[in-house]
Amino acid sequence: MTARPGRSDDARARWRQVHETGRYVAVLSVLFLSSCKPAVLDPRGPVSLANETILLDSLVIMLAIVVPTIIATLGFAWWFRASNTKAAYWPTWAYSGQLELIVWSIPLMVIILLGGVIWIGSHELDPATPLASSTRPLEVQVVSLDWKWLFIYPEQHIASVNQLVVPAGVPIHFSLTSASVMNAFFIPQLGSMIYTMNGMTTHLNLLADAPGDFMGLSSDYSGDGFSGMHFAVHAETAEAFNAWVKATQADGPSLNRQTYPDLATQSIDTKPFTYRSAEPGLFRAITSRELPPGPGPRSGRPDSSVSPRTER
Amino acid sequence: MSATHADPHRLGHGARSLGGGIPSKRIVVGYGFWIFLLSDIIMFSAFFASYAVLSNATAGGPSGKQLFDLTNVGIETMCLLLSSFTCGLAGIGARKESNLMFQASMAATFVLGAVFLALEIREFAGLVAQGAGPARSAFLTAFFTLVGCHGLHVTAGLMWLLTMMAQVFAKGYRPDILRRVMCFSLFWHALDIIWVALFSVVYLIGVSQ
Amino acid sequence: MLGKLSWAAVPFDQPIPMAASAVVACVMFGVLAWVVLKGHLPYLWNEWITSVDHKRIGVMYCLLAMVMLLRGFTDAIMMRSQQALAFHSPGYLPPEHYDQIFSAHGTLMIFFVAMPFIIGLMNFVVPLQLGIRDVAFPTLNSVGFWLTASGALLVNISLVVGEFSRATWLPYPPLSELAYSPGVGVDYYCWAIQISGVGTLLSGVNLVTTVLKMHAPGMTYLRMPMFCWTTLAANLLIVAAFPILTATLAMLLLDRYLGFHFFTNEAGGNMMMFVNLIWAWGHPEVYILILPAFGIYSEVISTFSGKPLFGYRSMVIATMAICILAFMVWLHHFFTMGAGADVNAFFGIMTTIIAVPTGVKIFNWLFTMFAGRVVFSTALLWSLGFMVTFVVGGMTGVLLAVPPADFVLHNSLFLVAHFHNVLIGGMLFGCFAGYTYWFPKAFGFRLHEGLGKAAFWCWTIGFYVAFMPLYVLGLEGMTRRMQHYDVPEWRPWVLLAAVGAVIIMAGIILQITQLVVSIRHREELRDDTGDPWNGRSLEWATASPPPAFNFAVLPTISSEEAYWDLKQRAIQQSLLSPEPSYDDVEMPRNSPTGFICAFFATMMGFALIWHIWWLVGVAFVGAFATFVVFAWRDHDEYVIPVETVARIDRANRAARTKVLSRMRAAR
Amino acid sequence: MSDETSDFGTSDVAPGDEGAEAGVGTYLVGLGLALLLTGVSFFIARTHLVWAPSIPVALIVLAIAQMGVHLVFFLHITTGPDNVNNVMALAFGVLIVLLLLTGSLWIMWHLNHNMMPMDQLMRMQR
Ligand code: HEA
Ligand code: HEA
Ligand code: CUA
Ligand SMILES: [Cu+2]
Repeated sequence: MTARPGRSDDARARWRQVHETGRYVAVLSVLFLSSCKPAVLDPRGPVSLANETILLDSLVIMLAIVVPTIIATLGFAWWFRASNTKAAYWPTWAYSGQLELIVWSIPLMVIILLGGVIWIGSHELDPATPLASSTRPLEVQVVSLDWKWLFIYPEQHIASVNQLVVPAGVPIHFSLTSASVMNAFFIPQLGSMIYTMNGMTTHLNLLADAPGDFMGLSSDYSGDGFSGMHFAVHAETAEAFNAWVKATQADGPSLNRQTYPDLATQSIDTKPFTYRSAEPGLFRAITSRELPPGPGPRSGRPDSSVSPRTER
Repeated sequence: MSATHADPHRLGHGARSLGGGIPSKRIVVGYGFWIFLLSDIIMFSAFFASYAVLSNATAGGPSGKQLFDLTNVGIETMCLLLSSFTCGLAGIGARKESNLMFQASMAATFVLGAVFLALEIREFAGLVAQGAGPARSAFLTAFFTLVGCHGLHVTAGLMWLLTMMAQVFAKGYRPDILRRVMCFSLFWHALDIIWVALFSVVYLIGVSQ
Repeated sequence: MLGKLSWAAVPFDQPIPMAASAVVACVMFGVLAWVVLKGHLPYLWNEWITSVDHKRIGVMYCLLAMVMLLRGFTDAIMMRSQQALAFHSPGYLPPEHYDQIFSAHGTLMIFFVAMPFIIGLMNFVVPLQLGIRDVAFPTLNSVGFWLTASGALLVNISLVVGEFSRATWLPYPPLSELAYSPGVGVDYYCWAIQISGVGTLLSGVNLVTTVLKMHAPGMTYLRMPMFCWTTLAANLLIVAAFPILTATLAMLLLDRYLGFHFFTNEAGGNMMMFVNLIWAWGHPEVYILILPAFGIYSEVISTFSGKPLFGYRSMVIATMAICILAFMVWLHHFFTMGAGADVNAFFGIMTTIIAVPTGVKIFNWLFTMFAGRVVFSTALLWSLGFMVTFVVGGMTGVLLAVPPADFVLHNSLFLVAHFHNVLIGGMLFGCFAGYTYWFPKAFGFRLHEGLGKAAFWCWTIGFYVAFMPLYVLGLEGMTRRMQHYDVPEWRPWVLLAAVGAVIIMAGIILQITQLVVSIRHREELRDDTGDPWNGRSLEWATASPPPAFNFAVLPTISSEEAYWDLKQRAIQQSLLSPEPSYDDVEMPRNSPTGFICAFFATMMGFALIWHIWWLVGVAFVGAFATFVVFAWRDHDEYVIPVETVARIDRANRAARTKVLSRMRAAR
Repeated sequence: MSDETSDFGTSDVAPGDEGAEAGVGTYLVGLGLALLLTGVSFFIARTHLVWAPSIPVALIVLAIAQMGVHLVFFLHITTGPDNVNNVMALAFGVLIVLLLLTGSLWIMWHLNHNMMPMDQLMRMQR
């Protein structure tokens, strides 16, 4: 069976098959739409927790100086209003060495502090740095397509579209690329995003602390289908994950060099589905451009060179 | 023409200089053009940066080492260097209001510039004929754009040069025309400076790698 | 014959753009008919279109900005309403339309609202503040303006003929490459920006030269008003940054037109280079926008506090520091591309360093108000609104400069909130402050204060209601440029933001009312003193509106606050300085060069967009011919006879004597 | 920059204005130096006498030297007091060019390095 993601009936049919074979998956996938809680301030993994902590710390450091500045602005303006005869008036006062010194050094101090946070934070949280863990990371290869996400599990030889299932507590190493235009891979509750680009591989390491459902999305605008480029993330217990792998391997279409071009054509709001098998080396063939980049807008519509409006 | 033309606003130059105030129009125009040239050089630096980044992206196509002919580049360089010299002479001629010196030096500058351009066009045509045109690889794209942009500047310079010869011929050494001659020679020398960077970074480093 | 152009290019099937453009066309036609029928055409042509007077050009820049603001706002309100509707629903704007709208909104707001507004104010004010008669290159100035207008025209033509870019206000490849954007939208974008970019560069060269080389006698660098310094810094940035934009877009155009491979997916192209180069322009660009606004606040706060600017030298140093630092931070726009920890950390730290000179400025404004007599005029209200709002926007900017935080906030609505926070609460408020502050100088009467204050409150409250929710949405993980969404938690905030946009609209309506009311009541609001605010710098020394030559005799400056000083001396001696000996004044003659150049530039741009090659040739030859004709002109000055000069200046002196006696009486 | 003396004005020269003494001689000296430096550059690029990895560095140094020669002898940009404004503008331009070039190359080098497809990366690490 060829994957034709553009036709959501097909996809939905396949999806139903998966549904029947994997109980865990089914339960969770029902939550797909309703359980999107992508909040950055609701971290569910070490990376997002660190992101959030740094974010809030920096915010507090800066608020300590910004809030007094705002109060002073309003206070000075009010107290020294022209009608207030009690206020002092020094019509030529325009310089004070001590004040100048303070004025330069206060922000400087804040910035030195923040600079330290930035230096350490950038190094600790570089997306390409593996997470410290005794567990061997799970490899996932991510391909952004027009306009959907493909996840290849090279060790499990399976793949899924717009749906990412991972074991909780296990570090995940993502290698990411794009089959056409730039996108960004982002799961707000798990942390750091990273760009995906054709012909290049970026790396990202994430971990989900506990089982749960998250929303993933593209956060770099990529064209007309961009708003539909979100995916469900399911973090499972190890057993549930293995069960899902088994179930997936049992059924569904297979992804290989023949079926891939079909997947790479443009489609909007693609429903999630899985591939029973994924040809080894496919990811490398995409990054090395051995498989040509996605074709972009289909031609052949009336005068598409003039104004390629999407058909409704 | 009288001094009023050198100082049309009559803003403090010469007799009414009030210590500071507004410099002569010659200085203002020269400075403005100088700023423009700096911006032009910054534009070139963006093309240089792209070239440097893409110089290895030959996409399986030919590299600079295989394509560049240093003899040709050497002759081109000679042309431009000499034309900078003759352009300087033209400036001196204009200052001396010597028609012979000005027009002859300008003509020489034109010929040298035209030879440079012809050589460059020949080189480009040869590359395209070899199948090494700008659409072949990102490296060639960047190469053609960088060198071609300089070539376009030379072309514009030659057109300007002819206009200046005609203006001096028709109107003589009026202050406003002398200002334009000055700007032209700044432009021409700047092109030479860019060419120095070009032959060093593109051709010489390209061949020696 | 017509390249890609055909009837299919006109979106008859799309009611919204058709209706919008029909309205615009009717308005334009109506105005044109009115002008011609009433016989105003010669006046317009002689006094405005061909004018090379920096004051006229400045006013036209501001006018262009305000008209484009209305267009940009229409886009904004459409986006806000679309997002308000598009929960679990496609809303009323299909993606390909929505995508054009936010691309057009960003493009218009930055290039055709913000840039012309600040360039217009700089053009109008700087020669007056420096005590000179015009900018260094008056004709070039006119060319610069008309090229900007040409770019704006092209963007608006795209509404009716063809389509606009759907690749955002900074068209990242490969999305903007031919393979993924085969239509003419990206071409419209590129040529509009290329043409207006040349105009901007010309005015940058012009103003740098003016500030560095042309001053009234005695006006040394360290006696220049703050606004001149920020103008210098902003224009240095223009001169240094815009060539990068030109080069980058040229590369994209070569990819699109000639099959080059700078940024394509094929043949070794590298799209990261585009991102790198465009931000090497893009970051300096935001300081081009904010620095002149900083200058305006400096003037306004000092005038309405009745005190000199506090820490003038510190302010100069801070301005120039920002000017240099602006070129050392651009990577903060793509921390998430994966350049690695060292690069990210370096650029993150460089970015935060900019908070130091900016903070110094804020604190110095604070101390300018300290022990002053603060008059709450509309212009000062805008400045106060700025100080409060901008520190919030600046703070969130610094937060985005912390890479680990940016990893979760990049491209989110938090970012959108940040930049509207600094653009509206910084740049736009500054422009409005400058508009109210210098309006009487330009037209001889003040703007209505009550309506101005009402507009200020609507804008400020509307701003907070419209954009604070976006910070929350960003923290809830909502990304920018979403045509629809289905996360229920986002909904309330999105609705609130729409309400905010409506409040802002009330502010805009009040501003338009203010303008109309002020014009109708101009006699009551008339300022015949030339110095309505008790100003401190030289622009207030001349009449309002200033005569074509600005100053009958160039003033001689001997202190930091040129006009204040003159005024104090005059009050002490209770008389003006003796009448100077007048002389003929030579001024540059009007020239249609700018208008004609822009005409051909628009033609060339349009022909290039639609691949009408013969027309490209025609337009090119036309433009070249214009230049040669201009170069062949023999007389580009005219003389204002000494009698006229003397008459005008005596009137001004009479007005000033009146003020003087009024001030002495008040003491 | 001081308040007392005017730091601009009629004492300036326009960029490209030669000093009083400049004439054909200056241009000849400039031409000679430029030819010499060009010759050395072309020689180095083709010879095997120089340690190969240092060739690009040498070429860049020579190019910078030659640009300096052009600036001084052809464009008459000197450090004289009347040239301050011209030199300042030049310095600003050069600073921006350097920032743009080094910044872009540094960034792009890291990006390219981090983003090489897996197999290339593996090859590099071996
Ligand atoms: C006028 C425009 C303007 C201005 C002035 C600024 C000012 C700043 N900006 Fe902003 N910015 C934009 C317009 C502007 N920005 C735009 C348009 C974008 C997005 C483009 C796009 O993607 O489409 C953007 C995006 C943007 C990003 C990219 C985020 C991303 O894409 O993920 C970053 C990250 O570092 C950033 C940072 C800053 C900083 C640190 C400042 C600083 O200059 C702010 C300094 C000011 C203060 C800090 C406040 C006052 C200071 C004090 C009271 C002193 C004490 C305070 C401290 C010590 C903290 N900006
Ligand atoms: C100067 C810049 C500027 C300004 C002023 C604004 C103003 C506004 N913007 Fe803008 N915006 C951008 C620059 C700006 N924007 C940019 C660069 C983008 C990114 C584009 C992209 O994604 O590629 C963007 C994107 C953007 C988005 C897209 C967010 C997304 O990606 O999902 C939205 C959504 O609502 C939005 C809303 C608004 C609103 C409601 C206003 C309101 O504040 C509207 C304000 C109204 C006016 C400014 C009107 C005018 C005033 C007058 C007409 C007065 C005239 C008369 C007299 C004075 C007499 N903006
Ligand atoms: Cu969910 Cu579209
Ligand atoms: Cu920035």
